[in-house]
Amino acid sequence: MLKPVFEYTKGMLRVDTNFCPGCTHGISHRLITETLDEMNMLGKTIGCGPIGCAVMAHRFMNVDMCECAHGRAPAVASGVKCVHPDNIVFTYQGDGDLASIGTAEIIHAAARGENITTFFVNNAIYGMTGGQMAPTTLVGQKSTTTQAGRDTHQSGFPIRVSELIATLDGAVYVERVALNTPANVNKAKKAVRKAFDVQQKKLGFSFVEFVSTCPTNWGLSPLAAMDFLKNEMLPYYPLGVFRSPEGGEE
Amino acid sequence: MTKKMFFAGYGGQGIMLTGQMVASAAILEGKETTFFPSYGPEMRGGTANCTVIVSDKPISSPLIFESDCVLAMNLPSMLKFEPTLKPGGVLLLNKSLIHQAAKRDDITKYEIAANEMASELGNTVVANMIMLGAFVRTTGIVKEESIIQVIHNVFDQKKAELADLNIKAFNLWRD
Amino acid sequence: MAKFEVRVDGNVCKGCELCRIYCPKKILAMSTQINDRGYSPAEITRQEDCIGCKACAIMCPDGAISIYEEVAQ
Amino acid sequence: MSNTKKVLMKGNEAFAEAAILGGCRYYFGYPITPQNEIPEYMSRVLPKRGGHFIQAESEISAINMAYGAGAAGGRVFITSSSPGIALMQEGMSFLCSAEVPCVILTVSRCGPGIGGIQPGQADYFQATRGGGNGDYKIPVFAPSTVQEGADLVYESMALADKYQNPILIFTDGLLGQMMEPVALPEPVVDIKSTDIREHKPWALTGYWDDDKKRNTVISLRLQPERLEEHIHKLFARYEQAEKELTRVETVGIEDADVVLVAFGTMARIVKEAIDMLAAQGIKAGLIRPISLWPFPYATFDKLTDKTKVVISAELSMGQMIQDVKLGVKDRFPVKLLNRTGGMIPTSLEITERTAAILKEIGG
Repeated sequence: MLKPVFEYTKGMLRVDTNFCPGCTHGISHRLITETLDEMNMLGKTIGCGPIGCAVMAHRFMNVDMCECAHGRAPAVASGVKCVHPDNIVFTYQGDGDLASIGTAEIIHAAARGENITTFFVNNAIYGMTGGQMAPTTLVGQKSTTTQAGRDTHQSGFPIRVSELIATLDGAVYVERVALNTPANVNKAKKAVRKAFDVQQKKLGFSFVEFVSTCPTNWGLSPLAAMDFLKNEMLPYYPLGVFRSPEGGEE
Repeated sequence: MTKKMFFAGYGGQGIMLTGQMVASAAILEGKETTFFPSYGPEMRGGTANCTVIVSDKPISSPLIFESDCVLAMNLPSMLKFEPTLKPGGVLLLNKSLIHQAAKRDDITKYEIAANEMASELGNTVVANMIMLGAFVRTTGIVKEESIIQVIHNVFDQKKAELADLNIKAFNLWRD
Repeated sequence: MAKFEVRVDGNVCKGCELCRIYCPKKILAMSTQINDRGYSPAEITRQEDCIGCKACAIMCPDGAISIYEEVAQ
Repeated sequence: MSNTKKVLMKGNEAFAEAAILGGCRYYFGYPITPQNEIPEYMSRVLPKRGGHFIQAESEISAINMAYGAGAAGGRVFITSSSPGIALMQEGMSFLCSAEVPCVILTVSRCGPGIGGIQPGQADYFQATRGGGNGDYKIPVFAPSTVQEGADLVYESMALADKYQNPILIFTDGLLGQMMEPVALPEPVVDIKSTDIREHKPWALTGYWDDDKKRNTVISLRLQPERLEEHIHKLFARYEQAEKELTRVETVGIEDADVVLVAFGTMARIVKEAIDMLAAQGIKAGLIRPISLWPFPYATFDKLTDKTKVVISAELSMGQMIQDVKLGVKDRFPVKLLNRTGGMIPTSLEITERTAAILKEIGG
């Protein structure tokens, strides 16, 4: 007899995703919905999607979900949560969406201590629009709008969003995780669970940053993209817990 | 019958409340009324004014270019609104703060030392109520008992002692 | 010793090779065939060497992999 | 008629209270003059009535909170003033596209730019043409008294649900700041969050068990065929709105020498001017559009050949006049009588300028 060791979660709908081969959006999508399924909360969750590659998240994630205008998901989720305080409400946002056009919304949702969870996909580039510089693009990193590499004189510096959010007292749980190894993915899943637990306990705003890849717009193979993540991104975006309900950093 | 009036003074002299009380009294008497205040930055330490209309038929424009009555708590208010009075209109001046005579001689003028009278009651804040008493007794636009009722509504249970003070002030001036 | 069975849905796979890279036993390889979407999907070369660590499934972005263990009835 | 059942209320507070009585339980606001009494009132009152108030970080956030609460099935009311409405227009287009109801009220001031805070009507295009992108419409009601404003806000809470579309109430600083006697309507029956899906089967509530269908609220439609089909669906609804929501008040237009067209605040002053013109022997009529979109074009067909000129009276450089001309269909000359920048003409000024226009065209 065969006993399942791993089956794809029913939190994900079996439809073709629009993600490129090796794109880690597929992993972060799975972690969220698999966790919700394990918590038996799929039917009690409302997701707020971004603009960007994950705009169609509502087609893949098996929860009630809406699209949000660029960067506005934290405001939308705040509105949703007012109406359904006992549901899990989350936003799923990329770096352009969250850390550029939606900076005000994410900062203030966190500052208000909205009892929602934000998943932040940081792949240091605009994906859907074709590889332009994101607020998290590394210094020297090439993009279609920093073709010689990001020059701080012209384009300033990348933003460390988790650290920024962690300065706000309304944010009770902030962790940065990476999706580059099985061990890190397992840690990421624990972070997802913790964030939802914080929300269910009504403790306040929870935030998980996934350091992710964009093989296509980085111009790298999925494997080389994993190396770039480890060697270039993690030194600038260190992993760890920046704020937790237990207090202090880990 | 439609009566149009300006109430004006410094911010803090209770001018808006005075105007609202007249409008509220009009409602108690089953009349139509509108109250329109000046608003925005001019309210911060500047001159505040409001227009009040009381009528026995629906009121179209709440704005006034000529008035039946002006209640002026300070000099800038008198200078600004005296010219709007129709011939035969009523001008009520707070003599305590206006040391200049009104120019018009085709109107009825009342000079009231509202601040001094209020001081005698122990609280200059109620100068506006002394002026309101004068307004009601000289124009008859609303009834005295309506204003008394409105005062009780504004200063209810918790502020009942304030109601007494305001009524005392309201009753003070007699021609 | 436990026996595992790894299954790859060849039509869901986008051929990104992450499973192949992260498998500690290197039991996955890319097919020479092309699937309906135009990708060369992963396939199992040495099923018997699987240790059931799930690394391939954990890293698969597309939910193409499932793993089963043979247990006595 | 006795007014004793009425209470004296400031326009802004009456609009806020009417929204609550109409079922609003979610309000998201940002300070801007001259509508500040509304967020202040809501912050004070709404939580006591089982509702939620959030002071948003911007008007952009406010309308997106409205989108979230509306998509989740709540009854939502938001307010702002001209430059704030400009920021909300991205969201208005989005709400129309995603078919999410919401009542939006503007207490209009004067532009362009930061402009001034006195009453104005130069946002007529902003309201009726919209600054958001794409094919969408928003029904716009322009009350001219505090009572009418309260009634329209109250009714619009239900209309927004019925049309699954935002409704805009167009007021101005005068109406927002003034006080008038108001008779408030009866409160509607509150719908509990847990019962929302029975009333709004499309809403995001969580599907709870497998019996219920998963819901999504979306705006992106990349396939042109699907998007075109969706827009046609929206416009079928807008066609229905044109039939059901066109509202107008007329005064003496059948035998008028001159017909003035004015809405909101301006209409009140024009009404006084009409009485003054009558005293001079000039018969003036009024068309007061209550709905700015749909605009009451058909009302202009009732004008008789006795009319010599139609005057669009506006607190702007002339925006509604375009719709007036569409309604007049070249039957009469159309003139503009306006002030702008926060200046409001007196009824005397309107009387004199109307008489002058009549003289000029040889009436």
